[in-house]
Parts: sequence; structure tokens; C-alpha cells
Amino acid sequence: MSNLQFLIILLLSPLLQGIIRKMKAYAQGRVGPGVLQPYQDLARLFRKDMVISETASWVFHATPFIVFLSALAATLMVPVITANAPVLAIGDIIALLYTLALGRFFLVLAGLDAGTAFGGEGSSREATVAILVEPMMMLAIFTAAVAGGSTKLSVISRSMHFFDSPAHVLAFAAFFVALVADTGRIPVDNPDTHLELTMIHEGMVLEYSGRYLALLEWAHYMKQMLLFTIAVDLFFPFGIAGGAAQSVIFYAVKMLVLAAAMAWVESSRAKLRFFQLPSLLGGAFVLSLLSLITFVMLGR
Amino acid sequence: MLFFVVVPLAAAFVCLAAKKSPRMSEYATLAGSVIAAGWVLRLAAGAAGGTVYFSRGYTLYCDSLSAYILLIISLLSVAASVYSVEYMRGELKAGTVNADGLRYYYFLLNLFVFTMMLVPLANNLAVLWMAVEATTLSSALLVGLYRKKQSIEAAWKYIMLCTIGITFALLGTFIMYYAGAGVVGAHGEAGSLNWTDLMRSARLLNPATLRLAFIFVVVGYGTKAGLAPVHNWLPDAHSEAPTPVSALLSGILLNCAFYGVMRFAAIVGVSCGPAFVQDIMMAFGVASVVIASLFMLIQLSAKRLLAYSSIEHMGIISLSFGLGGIYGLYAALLHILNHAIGKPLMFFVTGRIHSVSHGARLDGIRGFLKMSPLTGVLGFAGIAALAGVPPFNIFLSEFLMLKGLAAGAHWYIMAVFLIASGLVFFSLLRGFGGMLLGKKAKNPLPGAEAELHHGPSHEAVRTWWPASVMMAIMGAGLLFLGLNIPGGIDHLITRSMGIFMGRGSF
Amino acid sequence: MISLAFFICGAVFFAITPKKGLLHYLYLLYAAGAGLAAFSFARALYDLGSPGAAPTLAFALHISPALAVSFRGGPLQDFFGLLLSVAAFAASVYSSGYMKDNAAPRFQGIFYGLFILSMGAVFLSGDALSFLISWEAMSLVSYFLVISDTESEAAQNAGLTYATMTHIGTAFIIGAFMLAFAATGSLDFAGMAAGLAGKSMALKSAIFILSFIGFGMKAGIVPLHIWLPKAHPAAPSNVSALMSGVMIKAGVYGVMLMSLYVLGGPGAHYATWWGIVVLATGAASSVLGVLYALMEKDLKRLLAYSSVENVGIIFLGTGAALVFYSFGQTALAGLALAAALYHAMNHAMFKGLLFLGSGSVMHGVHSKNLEEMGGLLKRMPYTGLFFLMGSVSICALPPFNGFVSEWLTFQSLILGSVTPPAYSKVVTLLGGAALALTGALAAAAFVKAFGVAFLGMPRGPKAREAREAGFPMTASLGFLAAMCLILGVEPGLLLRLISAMPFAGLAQMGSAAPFHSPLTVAGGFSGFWPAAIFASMLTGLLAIIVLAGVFGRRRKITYADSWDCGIKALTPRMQYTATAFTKPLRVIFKTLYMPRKEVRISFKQKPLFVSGITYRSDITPFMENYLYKPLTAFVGKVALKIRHLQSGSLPLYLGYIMLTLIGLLLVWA
Amino acid sequence: MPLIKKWIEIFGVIDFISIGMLLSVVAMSSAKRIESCLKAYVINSWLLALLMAAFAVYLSIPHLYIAAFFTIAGKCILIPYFLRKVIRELKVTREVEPYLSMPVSLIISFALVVLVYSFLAEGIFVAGVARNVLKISVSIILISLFTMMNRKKAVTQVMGLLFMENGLFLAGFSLTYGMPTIIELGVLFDMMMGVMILGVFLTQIKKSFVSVDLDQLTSLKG
Repeated sequence: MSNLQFLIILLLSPLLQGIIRKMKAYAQGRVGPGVLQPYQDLARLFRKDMVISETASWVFHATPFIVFLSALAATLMVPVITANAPVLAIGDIIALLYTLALGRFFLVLAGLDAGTAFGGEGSSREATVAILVEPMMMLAIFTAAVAGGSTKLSVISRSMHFFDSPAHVLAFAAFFVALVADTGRIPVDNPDTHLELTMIHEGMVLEYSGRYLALLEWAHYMKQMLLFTIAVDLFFPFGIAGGAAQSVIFYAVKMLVLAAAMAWVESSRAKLRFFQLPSLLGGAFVLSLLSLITFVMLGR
Repeated sequence: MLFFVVVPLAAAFVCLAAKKSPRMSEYATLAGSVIAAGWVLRLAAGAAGGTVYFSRGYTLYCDSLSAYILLIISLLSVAASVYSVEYMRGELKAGTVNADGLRYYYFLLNLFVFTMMLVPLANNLAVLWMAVEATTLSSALLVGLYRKKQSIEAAWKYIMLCTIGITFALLGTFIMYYAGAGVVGAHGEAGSLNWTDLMRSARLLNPATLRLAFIFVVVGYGTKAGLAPVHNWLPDAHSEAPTPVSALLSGILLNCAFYGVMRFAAIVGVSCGPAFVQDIMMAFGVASVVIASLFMLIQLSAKRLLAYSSIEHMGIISLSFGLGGIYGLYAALLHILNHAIGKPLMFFVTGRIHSVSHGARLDGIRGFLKMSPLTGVLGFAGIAALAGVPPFNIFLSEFLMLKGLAAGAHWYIMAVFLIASGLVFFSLLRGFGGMLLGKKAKNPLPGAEAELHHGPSHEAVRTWWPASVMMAIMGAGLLFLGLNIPGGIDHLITRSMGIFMGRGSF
Repeated sequence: MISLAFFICGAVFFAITPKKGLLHYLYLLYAAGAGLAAFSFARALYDLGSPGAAPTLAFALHISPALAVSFRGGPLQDFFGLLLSVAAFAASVYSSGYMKDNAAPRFQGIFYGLFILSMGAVFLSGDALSFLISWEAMSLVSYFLVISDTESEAAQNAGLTYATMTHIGTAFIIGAFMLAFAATGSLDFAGMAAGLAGKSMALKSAIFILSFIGFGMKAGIVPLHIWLPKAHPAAPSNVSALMSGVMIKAGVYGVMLMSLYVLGGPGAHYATWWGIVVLATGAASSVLGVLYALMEKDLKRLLAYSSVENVGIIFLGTGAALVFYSFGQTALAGLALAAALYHAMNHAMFKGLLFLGSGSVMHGVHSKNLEEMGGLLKRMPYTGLFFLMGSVSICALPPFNGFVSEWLTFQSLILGSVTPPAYSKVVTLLGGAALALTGALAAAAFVKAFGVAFLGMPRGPKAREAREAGFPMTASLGFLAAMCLILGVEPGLLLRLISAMPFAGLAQMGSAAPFHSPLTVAGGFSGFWPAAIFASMLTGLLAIIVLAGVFGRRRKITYADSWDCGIKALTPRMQYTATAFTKPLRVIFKTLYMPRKEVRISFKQKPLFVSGITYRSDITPFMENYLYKPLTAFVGKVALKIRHLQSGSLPLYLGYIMLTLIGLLLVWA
Repeated sequence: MPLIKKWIEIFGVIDFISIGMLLSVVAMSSAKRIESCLKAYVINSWLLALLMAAFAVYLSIPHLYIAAFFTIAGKCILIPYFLRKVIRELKVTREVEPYLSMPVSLIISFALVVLVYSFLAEGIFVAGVARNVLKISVSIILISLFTMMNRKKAVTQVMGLLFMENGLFLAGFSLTYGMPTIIELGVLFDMMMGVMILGVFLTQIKKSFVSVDLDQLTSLKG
């Protein structure tokens, strides 16, 4: 039974997206669409026909599936409401991140496949952001892993209740920046614009339509929720050890809090120019480095 | 048994007599060298078995060391005479020498070989000295064969420096005699210059006197052997002599001079302990290696490059000889052989390259490999060998020397040597790689350059099939000796080591 | 032994076969030999545990009564032998197609065979002399292969740099051997190991550092790597595959041999800083290597730089192992060592695959320049597919083999946090950070390589006419790609072989990955199950297909131009180029790259009517300019100074004689 | 006869002669004109021959007379004649054109003598009448070497070489009291051959370099 907890992410990730949008709308004094809007979007896209570039090769066709499947496989490795599920054995946090990276790899390729300038631009920027984000995410995770005495999310989340060392604070700060960048949100990327100068993720998927686009969007939602879940598993795992009902409630609350934080960030910050990103992400990198070193030096 | 040495002399005069046909002198030279070589092989076989040959009156003497050197000389003289045919025919066609000059050349060549063969056979140290001086005189004329400015200048410096140097050697010999005069020689007369007698009574000789003698001798013969810093004649002479002569000069003449040093060192080593001799020899060796490796970096002409590489190798020989011990001595003697195969081969290759290139400069030609693949491949084998790259033979002797250095804990010398060998490798590869590889083209040179070096260039590469066969054999020898040292040679070397180690010296 | 015979026959046949048309089939002989060798090595490794297991081969040859060379198989030797023979098998099969239309097949064929043989000899030689002989033979032969295009100046310069640097490296190796010889009186590796057991730390450290520099030169570690991106691309692709896949592993092998076997004899203890040095070098090599790979427009140079990166990763593992050994934490050391060995094998597979693939691409496009390619996936589908698999593996993405080894390396580096002192903790963890950065950069580099070469529109006529390569070539690519997948899904296969080695701590690794169950390390510190990840994806795919079949109705797919903002002709020149793709990184890392760009604008009529704009941008080779050029310049200056000693004046020379004499007299008096 | 022997012993004839040789060399090293160098050489050779004769008397070794005779024939007559011929052919100017001025070269030559004496002061013990001769001959050799370094003209270099040989012979006889005649003759022969060949090259140098200044013989360097 506990092996099916991945369904939560699979099914509820569009909802989370909807909630974030709603919160953003509130924060910006708009009404905004209903929280179920993403489901309707997906449904609509699934029903649509597709227009595909002649230049595109089979990589273009394979990418949506690979991205979706990699996200799916990744969800299997993360404890959502309980940390003792046998299925978690198939991968630790590193495996999880690299599985996600597989999806990103193909997404970037697909951006190049249509042979347009937009796609190339999106891919190039995505690759750059990834280069800046992945190491710092890894470092933040190192800290948690060293503290938790394992790279298994289940063990880490069981190992502590609330983050209890200065290292964790720094690590979480870094991880949060990574989160913002990886989910393609302001100030790194603007999820709801198609202005070719600013878009990153949207640039890559510009050529997609219909089901493929649906799959990609869904995968994107899943990835977002997945990362949120990792964040809570690593840094606020309290309650996950408890009974099912309790942990479900705890989980919901944590997700809402994170969503709120995200919405707040997005509406209070302005999008950064692309070449200002290094200063932001580099700063976060230093943070994560510090967290690691402080942990090694001070211990917990 | 030892009087076969007159064979080359006879050949020489046949050449001089053969006024009508240049062919005649060619055949005489070939025949003479082959006969002599055959004889020497018998001799060497005997010596490897431990036999020692004397002439009446003990003026001529042949033990394993002499046989070893003789073997090298005679085999190389065969190679040189075969190649001479190819080379001089080319020169004749090019008009750089006339028929008369050809005859003259062969006469001197045989004379030169004769004098060199005399060196290792001489038992009497004065006779040894005379032989060495004679080699200078005969080869000086060869160096000056083309009556061009450079060749004359080179010959002049050569004869001047070597004669002066050798004067000191004679002084050393006299002092040695004086040291021996006190001691009653084995054969009645008071004081003998026979190496055998001196060696027998070495323990009784006055060490201080012998040291003085050795100093003069090592400067004298060292000049001739091309040890830095008294090597200066060598690059000029080697680069200006006709190519076969250059091969003989660097292949064996240097070793003949060094042979003299070795004979003296044996006596001195017994009398006043090895340390003195070893320090001097190692100092000369290191100096030669360093200076040569630095000079090789800046050479523009192929033959000068090879000449400096000869200095480097003489340095290696001297260094290993100075090291002494089983490693050092074996390395030194083996290296003499190895170098005597590799260097002449490279000179022959260079000669062929020059037959089509504009002048002797390294940038005078590109892409020779395409023009004559066999020669090109042999050239690569040659530079690999000279740079001490396994699986070629020179690596083995260098490896033994390194073992000796390690055993003696001479770490600084080893470091210096390794760095120097890196430079040498680079220079050789850059120089010859540049000529062998690249697009087939003759870089036009300023006319002055062209006439200043070997005359006009032919169109086709000058080859003569026996010469090609001979060069191929030499190339194979490089590889073979790198993988296996024949028993006979091993015996010769080990017995010769006995000369230096037998009485507890070295 | 039999395989040896095959190789010799091959070489001989190359020498004698009269008809040039048949030559390329002879490579199949090599392939057969390599295949046999692979089997014998693998069997030897499997039998290691069992009693009375005979070494793969053991014999000695006498050079002279005093000198002998000996060759002996052993666990480490067999492992690298296996690595060699598998790669050689693929490369030989490939060559049988690739060499069909080649300039000088005869020499190349001979040297190719000798190259493989000499590498085998290096891995199997049992004493210093035989090692040096085979080592230099390997270098020499590979030099000839590098310059096999004798007409090209670039190849010559590459060859010259390569040969010289490797010769200098050998000098260091000789130094290390001689130190050991002086200390132990033995040139036999076993003898050295036995003799060095009780010796002083200073001596051991000297030996270690010398050998590390010497072998590092061959392995291409930063900053000794500059020959590598010159030489590897210059050789024909089947050779580059072996050079990058196997020959640089000879350097790795050397480091392992010296540090683990010779210096790691019975009861040996290590200095921690050895491991730290190796680790730091590894980190630097991996990051810098991939950073330069990222900037390359030349496909083969890109691959060569990525070899630098991967060697760096291998050394990260090795270094961690040495650190752990120095603290006696053998189990962790075993983990790190296993990671390094595993990555060595992996790199042989996917780098071989990629180089061979690039060979096919050049075969089709007749160019190494990425900017002239594009859209090749449609024209050469198989090559494209396999190249893609190779790229995915080299980016360490599951479910391919690269991920397994990098995962193991990550684990060992994180576990560096359990070493006692703080500095080793920090260094190992920073190594982990470097590895993470490397992974991300590698992904970008190979996205660029594959995306620009195979996707989008053809960027030139050459690319438009590209044709798929012949059967043997694609077949061998397929073989290697399959190996990548298998080693990625079932790590137990290789870990069993690795665990057979006698180094402390490796034994545990055998049980770490039993078949069909998760791979767990360090007593359950962590684990993952590659096969399961793969399976889950497949089932997911199945599910999607089923669902689509059940619920989804058939939708129509229309094919049209890409979105072009309305301008009616989207030309290839509007695509992102390789240079454009990496532009952001050039800006971000400008302190390292020191990019130089020039923009030339030609006007029809100033200032408004522009007829053409050319934009060139490239990067300053940091090491060459700031390390090597000054060095060579200095040596040259010294040589020119010393030239005055030989000024040509006779009196001066006489002066030398006199001075020498007087000097010696001083000594005497 | 025995009387003469006694005289030789008493008056240290041997020393006188050798000192005389030394002086002639110094004279040569500071001479201005080629002719005077040649004269110095002739004197030097005569003294050498005289020394041999003295030894022959003193030690009553008959074959030294032969050696002395050949020395006179070769060194005092043949070689000077040959050299004069060469000089005339080459039409070299009379000045020797040294690099260093006369006083300097004088000082240096004396410095060399001192050097040699200090070197050979101990270590090698030559007994008997010839006790000083070795030192003298070595200094002769070194001085002539220095002279060769100091002169621009190729001819004067040949002369320097000849002086070196004389010094050498001096040493030879003082140390060995005469080796087997055959060897002496061989050595003498070699020397003369050498001089002949040098003469040949001299003419060729003149032909192709127009002058016999050594400054011009520096095209081969590096």
C-alpha cells in the first residue's frame, strides 16, 4: 500500500500548481483562475491535434515520454507520507536527481531539434541554469546526507525532526533558491510569458502541442511537487514517521506553506536579467558550500 | 695472426695505383674491408673464448677489449665502403669531385681505416699514440676533400686542435714511461711502454706520477674523443666531411681515442685507486651530455645535429665508464657498439636526404618519407634509437647506466641526464621529423645557402641497392640488439670488463 | 597466447598481402584475437577466487644473461587487459569497415596491431624493464599513428608535442623505478613491493610523486594534458578510440600499480597527502577538462577534452581510496577503488563508442567541425542512435553505465566525511562538489555535441549529402552501446570481477551487487537499484501506451514548418550554432576562458547599409599561454646564450684546452 | 769522455740548455715579426739537438746520437726551409699581429711558468740531472699554446705547434733518456707529416680566404 504513495504526486501535482497560481493571483490582487484549472488545461491539450515541425526527428517524438517517465520514476524514490516503503529502495537522492536530469537532457535536445532560434535559445539557457543549479542542489543535499548519515531520503527524513544545526539553515536557503530556479519561476524564469527574450522553459517546448505538450506540462508539475517534497523530506521531516492520517495532514500543511512562500517570492520579486543570474545562483552556491564546511567544522 | 691489419693498407695503395678505372678502387676497397672483417671475426671469436694474441716483440697485442673495438671498426668499415660507392658515384655525377679526387678519396679512406685498426692492436703505448695521430692526419685530408671554404676551415681546426691535444697525450705517455722506468719490465729492458708490462707491474708504479700522466692523457685523447669542453673541432669536422667519412669519424674514430683513455685508466685505476679516474671521467661525461643537449636545440643543419648527438653519446660512454662497476662498465662497452651502429646509419640516411635536398639545412626539404619510404623508415628507427627509446638497442645501455647511477645514488646526475635526454629527443624528432614528414617539397633557399652546402641537388634520391640492403641490416641490428644481446658479444664485453675489474680496481 | 598469435598473423599479413583491396578484412583477425583475449581475461578474473587458478600468462625472455624481461598476468593486470581487449575488439570490427577507403592502410594496419599488442604488454609486464620497453613502444607506435597523415602540419606538431611530453613523462617513471631499485635492489614489481615494505616514508613519497607525475602525463591530468586534445584528434578515429579509451588508462593503471601494489605491499601504510594530491588533481582535471570540452567546435577535440574530464573522475575515486587506506578504512577504500575501476571500464566503452561514432560522422560528412553538421540523425539513423546512447552514458544519466560509476564515486566522496581529520573531510566533499559540477557541465557539452551535429537542419552541403556508415561500423557501435546499457542496468556483472582483486576492501564490493537486487554500499549507507529504475520506466511506458489505446482516440498529426515568426524562409543559418549555444557560459566563466571575439562589419554604404557581419569568438588556451610558452621560451633563450661558447674562433678553443688542463692540474695538485 | 760527463754534471749543462730553450720560447711568444719567430725556432731546435747529444754523452747511449742527427736534419733544416717556402708563397705580411700587446703576453708567459712550477713542485719526483727538465718542458708547451691563442696568423700557429713539439721532445728525453729509436723516429715522422699537411692547408686557406688571418676562419659556429 505504502508503495503507491507516488500516486499522490502523480495525481495531485496539477492541483499544487493551481494552488500556487491562485495564491499568486491573491498576492497580486487578482482573482485568478480556479485551483483546478491545470487539470482542465491538461484535459484540453490531450484532446487536441498536434502540429509538428518537419525538421524534427524521432528525438522530438520520444522526448515527452522520456521526460514524463523520468519524472514518474523519480516519484517512486521519494517518501511522501511514509518513509518506510520498500519501493524507496530503488533509488536514493542522487539517483533521483540524475533521473530527473535524464528528462532535462532530452528536453534540451528537443529544443534544438526543430531548428529554430527560440528552441536553441531556450536550450542554451536551460543548460546554463542547470549547470549553475545542479551542483548547489547536490551540495545542499550533501549536508543533509552527511548529517543524516545516508543518501537515502527515507533514512534522512527519519534521522531528525526539525533542522537543528546552522548548516541546515544555510543548506535550506541554498536549496530554496535551487527550487525556484529548477521549477522555472521568477526571478529565474517566467512561467507564464512567451516573450522570446525572457523565456527559458517555454522556449524549449515552443514547438510542442497537443498530447506531447500535455505530457511535458504534467511532468513539469510533477517535478515541481517532487522537489517540494524533497525539500520537506530533507529539512522539515517531522511527522513523516507518525501514523498515516497525521502524516497526511502534516504533508498537506507543509506543501501549502511552501506554495505560499513560492507565490510570495514570485510576486514580490522582479525577473532578473539572464546574465544577472550567476550572481544570484553563485551566491546560493557559496551558501551551500558554507553549509557543508560549517557542518564539517562544527558538527551538529 | 695480427698482421691482417696490412690488408687495408694494401687496398689503399691499390686504390692509389688504379689510375685508369674508378671502379677498380671501389672494388679494392670493398674487398679489403670484407677480408679484414672476416679475419677480425675469427679473431673476435677467439678472444671471446679467452685467447690473447701477441705479435713478436709484443708491440701488437689483442685481447677481448681490442677484439671488441676491432670488430666494431671492421664491420663499420665494410658498411662505410659500401655506402661510399653509392655516395661518391653521386658526387661524381654532381661534379663535386673528379675521377682523380675519387681515387684519392678511396686511398685516404683505406689509409684511415688502417690507422684506426692499428689503434686497438697497439700494445706499446707510443705506437698507440702514433696510430691515433696518424688517424688525425689521414682523416684531416678527408675532411678537407671538397676544397670549399667550410671544409678547409673545418679541416684546419680539426688538425690543429687534435694535434695539440694529442701532444699532451704524448707527454702523458712519456710520464707514464718515466713511472715505469723505475720498475723492471717483464722482458729485460728497463722501463717498457708495453701496456701489458705496465699493467702487470701497475701496483708498483708511483701513484702521483700516474695521476699526472692520466691528466695529460685524458685531455689529449679526450680532445680527440670529443668530450666537452674540448670537443670544439667535432661538429665542424663531422658536418663538412663527406658523409661516409662523417659516419666513420663519429662511429669509431671517437671510440678509438676513447680506447686510449681506457687503456691508461686501467693502469692508473690499479695503481692509485678508481676514485680519481672515475671522478674525472664522470665530470667529462656530464659536461658533454649537458652541452651537447643544449646545442642540439639550436642546430639548423642535419649533420651538425648528428655531430652534437655524437658528443652526447660520447658523454654517456664516458659517464658510464666513470661509474664503473658491473653496470657502468657493461653499459659503456655496450654503448660503444650501439652508438657505432645507430649513428652511421643516421649519417647514411642524411646523405641520401641531402642527395635531393637544397643544401644540408634541416628546412631544406620536406616529405622525404614519400620520396624513399625505406630510407625514411630507417631514419625514424635511427632517431628513435639515438634518442634512447626502447625497443632499440641504445635504450638498453642507457638503462644499465641508469641502474649504475641509481646503485651509486648519483641522483643529481640522473636528473640532469634525464632532462638532457628529453631535450635530445625533442631536437632529433623536430629536426628529422621535419625533413621526413610533410608535403613533398624542396624549400627554395637563398642561393648563397645552396652553394655554401653540398652542391646542386639531384632530382631522384641517390640509391644503390647493396647500400640499401646494408642500411636495412643496420636498422634491423638496432632493433635486434635492443631485444637480445648475442652470447658472443656478451662474452667479449664481460671479459673486457675483467680488464678493469680483475685486479680489484674500479 | 592464441590471441597473441592472431595479432602477429594480422601484422604479418598486413606486411605481405599483395592486394590493397583486401587489407581492411585483416582487421577481423585482430578482432578475433581481441575477442579471444577478452574471454581469457574474463575467465581468469572469475577463477581468481577458486584454488589453483593459473595466471593468464607468465613467461620471461632473456636479453642477455644478466638482463631479462618478464610478463605475468594478475588481477589488476587482467582487469585492464579485459578493458583493452573489449575496446580493441569493437575498434577492430569497426576498422574493417572504416579502413576500406584509407590513404596508407598497410603501415597503419601493422602499427594498429602493434599498438594493441604493446598496450597489452604494458598491462602484463612484470618488471620495470619490460614495462619501460612496452611503455615506450606503445608511445612510439601511437606517435606513428598520430602522424599517419604524414602530409598535415597539424598532425606533425601534435605528434611532436605528444612524443616529447610522453618522453619526459617516461623520464619521471624511470626516476621512480630507479629510486625503488636503489632501495630494494630489485626491478621486479613483486620484489619492489616486498622490499619497500619497511622503508622510510620520505622515500615512498618520492617514488609516489614521481610516478604520479610520469603516469599522469600519459593519463592527461591537468596541467599535463595539453598534448591530449592535440594528439587524439589527429589520429584516425579507430585509433583515437583506443588512445582515449585505453591508452590513457595505461596511465591510470600505472598510478594504481605503483600506489596500490608496489607501495602498498604487505603492511604498508600511506601518507594521507598522497590521496589528497590525487583527489585534488582529479577534481581540477574533471572540471577544467569538461569546461574546455564545452567550448570546442571540433567534435574530436571535444571528445578528447572529455577524456581529460573522465580521467579526472577516475582519479577522484583513486584519490579517495588512497585517503581511506591512509586511515585504515579499508571497506570505504574498496568502495572508492571499485568506483574508479568501474569508471575506467565505462569510459573505455562509451568513449570508444563516441570516437568511433565521430569517425562514422566524419566518414559521412568529411569534416570534424560541428558547425558544418546538423540534421544527421535523419541521414545516419543508426550512428545517431548509438551516438546518443553514448552521450547519455557519458553524462552519467541512468539507466546507463556512466551513472553507476559516478554514483559509486559520489558515495565514496560523501563518505569522506567519516575520515577523522577535518581537512580530508572538506577535501573529499569538495571533490564531490567538483563531480557534481562536472556532471552538469558534461550534460551541456554533449547536448551541444549531439544536438548541433544530429538535430535541426543541415548546416551545409556536406551535411546534406551525408550517408549512413557501412555495416561493420554500425555493428561495432551497436555492440558498445549495448555494453553501456548492460553495465548500467546490471552492475553486478562488473563488480564481481572487480571484487576479485586482492586489494583490501574490494572483497565486500562483490556482495554489494548480487544480481536482480539493489546495489548497496558501506553497510547500507546507501543504495539504488538500476535495473528497477529501468524496469519502472518500461512499465510506465507500457502503461501510457495501454491507457492511450484504451481511452485516447486517434488524433491527426500535421507536419509543418517550425515556427518562424512569419518570415517565410527559416534558413539553417538562423539555427543556434555550437558557439552560440555556449555563449552564456563563455560570459559566466570569462575569467577562465579569457574569450577573444572579433566582429567585422562590411558596409554597402556607411553607416546604415550593412552587407555582411562576421563574428568570430574563441578562447585563450590558458595553460599553453601561461605555463608552457614561458618555459619553452626560457630553454630556447638559454640555448641561444650558450651558443656563444662555440663562436668558431680557434684561439678560443685552444683556450678551452688550456683551461681544462690547468683545472685538472689544480685537482691533481 | 768521463771528463765531459763530469763537466756536464758539474756545470748542469742539461739545465742550461733547457733554460735556454725556455728563453727562446718566451722570445718567440713576444716576438713581433715572423722571421724572428722562425729564428727562435731554429735556435730552439739546435738546443734540443744539443741536449740529446749531451744525454748521449752523459749516459753513453749511442742511439741518441742518431736521434740527435735526425732532429738536426728535420727540425733545424727541413722544417724551417719548408716554412720559409710557405711564408714566401703566401706573401704574408711580416707582422704577427697578436691580440695582446707584448708586455701583457710576457707577463702571462711568466705567470704560466710560475703556475707550472707550483703545480709540479711536489708529487712527481724526477731524480738525476734532469730534475728540472720536466717543469721546463711543460712550461714550454703551455707558453707555446698560449702563443697560438694569441696570434692572428695561421702561420704563427703552426710555429707554436712546432715549439710545443720541441718542448715535448725535451720532456721525452729528460724523462725517458731515449726510448727505442724506432719510436722516436715514428714520433718525429708523425710530426713532420703533420707540418706538411698543415702547410698544404695553409696554401688552400690562402687560396680560398685570400688571407691567412684566423679572424676569417669563423664561418662555422654554433
